Amino acid sequence: MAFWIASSPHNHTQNETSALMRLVIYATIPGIFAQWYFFGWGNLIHITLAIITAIVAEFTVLSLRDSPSQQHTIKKQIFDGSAVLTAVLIGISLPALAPWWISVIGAIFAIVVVKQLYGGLGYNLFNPAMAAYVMLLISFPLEMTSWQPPLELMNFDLGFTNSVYVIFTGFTTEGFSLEQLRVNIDGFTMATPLDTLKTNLTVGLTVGESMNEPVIGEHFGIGWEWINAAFLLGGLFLLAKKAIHWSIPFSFLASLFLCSLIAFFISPDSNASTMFHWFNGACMLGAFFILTDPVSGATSVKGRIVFGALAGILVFIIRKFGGYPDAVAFSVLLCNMAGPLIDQYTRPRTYGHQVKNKS
Amino acid sequence: MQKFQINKEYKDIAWQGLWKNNPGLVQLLGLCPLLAVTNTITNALGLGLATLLVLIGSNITVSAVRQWVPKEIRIPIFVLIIAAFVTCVQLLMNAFTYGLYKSLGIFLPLIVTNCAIIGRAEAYASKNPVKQSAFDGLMMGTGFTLVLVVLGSIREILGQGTLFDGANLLLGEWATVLKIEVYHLDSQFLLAILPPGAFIAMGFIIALKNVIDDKIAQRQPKTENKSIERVRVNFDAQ
Amino acid sequence: MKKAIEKNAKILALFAIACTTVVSLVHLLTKDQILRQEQLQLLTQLNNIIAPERYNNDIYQDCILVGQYSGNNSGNNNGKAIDKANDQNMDEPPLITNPPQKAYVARMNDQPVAIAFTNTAPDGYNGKINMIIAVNLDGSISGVRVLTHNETPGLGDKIEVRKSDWIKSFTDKSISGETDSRWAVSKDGGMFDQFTGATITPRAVVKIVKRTALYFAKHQKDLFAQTGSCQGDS
Amino acid sequence: METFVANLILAILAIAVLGGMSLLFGALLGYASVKFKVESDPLVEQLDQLLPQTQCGQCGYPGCKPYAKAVANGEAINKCAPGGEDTIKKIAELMGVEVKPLDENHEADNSPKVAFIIEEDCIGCTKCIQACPVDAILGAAKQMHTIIIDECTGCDLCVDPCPVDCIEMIPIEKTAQNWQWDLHSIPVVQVD
Amino acid sequence: MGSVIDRITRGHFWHFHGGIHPPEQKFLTKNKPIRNLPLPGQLILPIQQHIGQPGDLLVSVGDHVLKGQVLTRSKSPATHSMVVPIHAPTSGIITAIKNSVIAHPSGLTSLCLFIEPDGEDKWQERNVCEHPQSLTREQVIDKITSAGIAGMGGAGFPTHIKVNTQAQINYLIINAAECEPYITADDLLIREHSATIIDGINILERLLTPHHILIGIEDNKPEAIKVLQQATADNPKIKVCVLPTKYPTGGEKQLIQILTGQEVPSGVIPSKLGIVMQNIATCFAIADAVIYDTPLIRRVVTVSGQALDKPQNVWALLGTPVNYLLEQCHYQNYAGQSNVNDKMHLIMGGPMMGFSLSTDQVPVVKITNCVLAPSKDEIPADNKEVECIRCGQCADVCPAQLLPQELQWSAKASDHQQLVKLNLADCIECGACAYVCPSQIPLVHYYRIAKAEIREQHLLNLQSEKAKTRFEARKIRLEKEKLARETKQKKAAEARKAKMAENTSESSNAISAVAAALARVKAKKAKLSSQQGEENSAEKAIPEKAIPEKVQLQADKKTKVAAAIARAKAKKLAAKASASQSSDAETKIQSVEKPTVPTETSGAKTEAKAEPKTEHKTETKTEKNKSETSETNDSTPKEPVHKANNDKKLKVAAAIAKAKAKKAQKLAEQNQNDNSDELPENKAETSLNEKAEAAQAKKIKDDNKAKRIAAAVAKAKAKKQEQQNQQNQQKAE
Repeated sequence: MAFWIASSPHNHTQNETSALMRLVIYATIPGIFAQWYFFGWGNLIHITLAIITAIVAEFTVLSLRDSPSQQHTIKKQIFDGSAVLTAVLIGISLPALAPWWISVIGAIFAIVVVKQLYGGLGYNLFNPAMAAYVMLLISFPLEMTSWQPPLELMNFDLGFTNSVYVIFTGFTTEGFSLEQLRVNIDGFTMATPLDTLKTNLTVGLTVGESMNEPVIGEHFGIGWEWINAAFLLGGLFLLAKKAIHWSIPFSFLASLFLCSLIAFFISPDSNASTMFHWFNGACMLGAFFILTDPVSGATSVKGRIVFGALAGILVFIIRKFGGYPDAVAFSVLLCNMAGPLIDQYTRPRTYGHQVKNKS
Repeated sequence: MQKFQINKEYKDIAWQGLWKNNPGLVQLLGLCPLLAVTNTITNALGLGLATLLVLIGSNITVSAVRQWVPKEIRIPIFVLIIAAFVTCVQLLMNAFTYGLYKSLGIFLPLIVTNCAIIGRAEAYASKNPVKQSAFDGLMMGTGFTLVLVVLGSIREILGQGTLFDGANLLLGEWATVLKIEVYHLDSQFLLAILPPGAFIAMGFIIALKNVIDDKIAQRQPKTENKSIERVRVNFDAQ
Repeated sequence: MKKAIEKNAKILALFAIACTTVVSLVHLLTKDQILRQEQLQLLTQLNNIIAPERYNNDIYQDCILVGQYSGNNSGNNNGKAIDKANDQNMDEPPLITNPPQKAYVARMNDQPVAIAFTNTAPDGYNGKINMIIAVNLDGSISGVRVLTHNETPGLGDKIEVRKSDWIKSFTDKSISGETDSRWAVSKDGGMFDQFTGATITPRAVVKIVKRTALYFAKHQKDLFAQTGSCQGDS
Repeated sequence: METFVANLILAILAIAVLGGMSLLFGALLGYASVKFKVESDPLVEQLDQLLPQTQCGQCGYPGCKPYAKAVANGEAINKCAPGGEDTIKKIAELMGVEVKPLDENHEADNSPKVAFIIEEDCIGCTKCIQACPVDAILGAAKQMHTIIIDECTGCDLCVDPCPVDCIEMIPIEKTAQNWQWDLHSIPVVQVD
Repeated sequence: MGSVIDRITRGHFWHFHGGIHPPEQKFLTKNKPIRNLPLPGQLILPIQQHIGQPGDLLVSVGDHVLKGQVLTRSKSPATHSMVVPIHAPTSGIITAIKNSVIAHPSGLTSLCLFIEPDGEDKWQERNVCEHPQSLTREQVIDKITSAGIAGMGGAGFPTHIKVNTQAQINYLIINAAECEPYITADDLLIREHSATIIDGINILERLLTPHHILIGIEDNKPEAIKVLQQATADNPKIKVCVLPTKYPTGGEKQLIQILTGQEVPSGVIPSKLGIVMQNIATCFAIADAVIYDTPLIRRVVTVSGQALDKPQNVWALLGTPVNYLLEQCHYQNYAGQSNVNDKMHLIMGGPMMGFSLSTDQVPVVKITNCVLAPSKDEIPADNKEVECIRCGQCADVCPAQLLPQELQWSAKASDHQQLVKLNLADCIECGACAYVCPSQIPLVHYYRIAKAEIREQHLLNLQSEKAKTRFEARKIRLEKEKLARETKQKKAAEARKAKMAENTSESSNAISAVAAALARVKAKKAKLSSQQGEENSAEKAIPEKAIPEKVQLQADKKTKVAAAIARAKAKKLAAKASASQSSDAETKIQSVEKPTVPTETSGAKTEAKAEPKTEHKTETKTEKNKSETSETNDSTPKEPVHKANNDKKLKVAAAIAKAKAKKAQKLAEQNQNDNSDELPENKAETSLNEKAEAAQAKKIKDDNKAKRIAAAVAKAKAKKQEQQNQQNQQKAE
């Protein structure tokens, strides 16, 4: 009889990385549902596309990297959920009716360049989904800013078939282009609430006036507020499951809140309210699903608080002064870069070092 | 025999400059202009030629004056020489290829700080005779230009779907006919045109070079083992 | 030590002098050519917006500074003029933005035909947009070109003639007055299409072209009366 | 003409200014070069520190220090067999060059060894004593020699000179104290 | 200080960072009494079971020993303090003293005593001491020392050193936390033997005179707490501190922090802070030793795990093989129903810090508190390591507040500098990080490897430093000698010159004779070189070039063997002479050749012959030898090895013959390709004969040899031991 030789500890919690990833994917479901409810099938189609592309891309790269004898590890790596999660996040963050190749290019870029070229899971410096999003945004600004208005503001009935048609051909079955779809009843092209606000501010309108825009709706943006609320719900679920640490979402939301509050007090006419910031754009998605990506974030609790706070400040600054209306992706990437530095300066004091002992 | 030797030496210089020790791909010198201005072939070629000119000029001059340059002040002198050449090239380009001069912008004067040039001055020209130095400058400059052009063409095709767009700026009006539209893009692939795209493309080119080098190394037969001569450490050695 | 200092100083100085001499020589040699090139460049640009057969003067030399008007008494005039036209808006900025802009006058046999203003739109999506705007004697637009800008590539940069013909849509349009509602992007009910994906950039461009045209309408006489060169401070 | 003269004056002015400045800076550099002259080459010392000091000569140099000197002057960094990959890595780091695999011509086996004298064969010729670079062999003429295990660097320089081949290099035994936690090397005992 | 006690009495404790809550498994063994086992068939006693030095054996194979009889003891006073003796756990016969697998993660072997119990379990004479108070401090410590007590919590540090501290002790902390899941040995010991434990604590109190005695115990042992509280009710100094259950509360540093709020600074021993910690089982052993004069020969071992039908705590004699324990607790796999492919997983110690065994023959030792035989589902043993995703959970649970994931990267990259910077040395290897890791990375294993590497590197550095100084010293010495030699030579030369002036003809004769001798030697060498061809080392190459080819042709083949022996001597001479070689000498070679060619002479003869011939030139050489050897003798006096002349000659002959044989063989191999026919057959024959002779000579080994080696190395060893002692002492403390 042979003996099994292993190193201690011999027992182990049964958490696994893949289980963690799955949990995060499940937690996005309420948000995706809300997106579907307010914006139609577009994002779901993109998520599917991105998942397929990501898995194919992951498989290809892993096959190139590893010898065939490691087939089972490849399989394990493909289904560890990280690629799927990345794809889901890309799908969520795209404009619903963007052309199909946007999500394909995005997923390939995220998996091949951002993740695998850096060494695969655990070695990527940047959050793959957000890096891909930024790449898409600067490469295809037109497609990436063609946000579709919420269903209730649209003149058209955008069913599943029509969504598929628009994504793959650019036109609905009746032959309306995306551009036409985006045009509102009164002939105005729709934009996201953040974009609307930013445009209006440049034109010289006050925030108060902008709040009357149809896209804003009753609170902070038709659909957007509920999508964010749904992601918040998913995030709270993750917190409850201890899949993510409270520090990053907390410090991120707090610092965004604080920044916008201060700005709001200084000049309420040119600054949106705190809740407008919280419930618009990718705020909640970023707070609970993207910034909390452990691979590209800071590790210690202290570091994570700094990390989240930095992200919050950056989101506010970019939203307020930057060129693009939403800022989560950019600030995530900037914070990713700062991650190692933050880690360096927030190393905990090791037990027994620099002890001040009371004699 | 002598001639053969010299030939071999020049061959080696050429090989070093164009491939083995390519300033762009291997030494990674002058990355700033390399990445910033290679959005079209024209720009790439323009900057490449400017660099080439400066490199040859500075190499010749540095090599010619190398006996009179004391070690301590060699760097300022090299920089002076390079700066003079760059300024001259800049003035000449300003005078004769105005459009290109405009589109290269700040990167033309920045050639002064291109490490490829001062690097060659320091590493090669200051130690070798004029002829070889001139040839080294030519080869290094050509190597650098080639990398620029390759990068430029990749980025131009990916970004705009064209080749030789704006060649007239460099070569005169007749060159507008050179413009090739490879395919038509509704919307440009901006990443390729922007500096991040340059970084990524550069990475792929370097990777490609490494792959080729590996292939070459694999094909070459293993050198037979030389026996190691062990040296006895002390006893009568003193 | 003294010897080393002396030697190094001498050699370095020698090299510096030699290098500077070379550069000076080249500078002296290329100076005129560069000047010619610059003029040529501007001329090409001007010819794009004012057909070269329409004038026969040395347009490059026929340059005036118009900023002075807006800065001093003319500025006040402007203000008043605007007041009359548009009473409710007191803060309307001067038609020609500071700092003083150049204007090139095209004349056919000493009779003014058109005038080309350089002007800056301060409120592009990403900062200033420098343009050159040519206005015919009758107040219609002869042509518009963007000189420099920082608009988002792929979105706002369609104001460049290389990327899109949009900028040519100004040609031959004329303005009836301050309240001419046609002078706006189509989103705001005007006659100029905004291009896909961007509203702010075309808005800014349209606005500044409109202002320039209005300025020309107001100061037409003063402008052509003025002569002189503005090359001094180029 | 007037402008030409003006330009000329400008040019001369530029030349004068630059000339003066370089005169100044040249003097400064000359001063600095004398004042801050670095005397020795500390690189050799640092390299010597990294080498295992077996003084075995396998690198082709008589001792570790000479090899350190050679490396500082551009000799290949991958010639130290007793140091192995680790030493090469450290030297590469210090020299700022790429890590190379150990010179192919060296034996791959660089596991730590000590010399051992088979005592009944020893004829007391003292040849090994002369060969030992670190005086790790005890003994007198015509009397049996012994190796001080703690002092032995395992260079095997004593093996060749021995006329009766009584010196063997034996690998240092693994004990529970110096075990390196290599779980795979544990013999798996079969019980029926 | 008062506040510390206040807090404790109020039941408020400090916290340490991190920690985990692995699922409790104590229920398996918790409610069963400690069982006494029948005597096993064989006991295996490793002679070292603690940190420090093994003692020297007092018994030999075949001896009959009584229960409790001491088996090892330190014989040299230098190592005395670090030696912990071992005792016979029962009466019986020592059947073997040999290497056997010891209780160590490496699965390496070490010297062990094998005892076959005679079944009588007969004690040696014991003196029960009713009143330990009457003993002096020294007597108590002596008793502890001779009872062979080493820390029984897992570290195995000699207890007599720990209790013999001179420092002022504020707190004596008794560690009864027992935080590993599964283990209940201390729990049961407290419940069944609280009185003895309290006796032990009282003895410790006398030795250390602490201000307070704190017993740290986790709240998952309510019965033991109750028993302890009752037993200590009458001693106000003793506080039973009930701590929340959390792993690793039982770690020394962690327990100190929980109880006193103090952090033990890195690299400082707790007694510097006025704190001494003892395991509860050690207290029991101390009482046993001091009062009942019972050395440490048995201990409570938790035998647990779901692969056992009857997991239970047992009193196991030290040396009991694990398989016996498993049998007694009904290990399922022994019943034969197990799959052959199944690997058996046995763990000595708890699941968190224990190590897996490579065989079930491993004996129970002083530090063994648990033997774990988990079922396959209980502790799945396959390694599912995936990449680190930097989730940071490891850093959250690390009780030392290290950054396990960063350590892991540096460890994988062998970046020792960074590891030191990240305080790898402060890792207590508790395994909490690896326990929580979602990527299932065996973090602790990486740290252990890295630690071992760092230690090794440190030793290597020390060694290389030493080697360097010795090398430098040697160089300087040789330099001096050379100088001295030169001056001497100069004098000699002058003297000769003066002589020459006196008698020219005589001296010229002498010179020519010397030259002739030189040439002769050379000729031999030349032949040799022609044979050996490629084998020649660079060293030889230089002088050989100077030799004319003629000589080679004329060379007699039979001289080759003799030449091989003389070669070594000739080498140096030739090197010196080659430069000044005269043509005159060359011509003489042929004439001188013949007499010097003994075909079958023994090595001894050749040597004897060679020496007078080369006397003039070898003068300097032998001188050098002499001076060198004398110096080595001076600096490191060695037991001189005297041999009878005959004996010596015989041996030398044998050795040379052997060498010859070897060389001949080598030659034969080499020359096979090119000039194999050149090699004479008779030579091969002789070499074979000689080989046989050599083999015989080798057989004449006697015990003398072993002793000689021992004597020669003794000093070095002693030195090493001393060093190690010091190191160990530092480390252990």
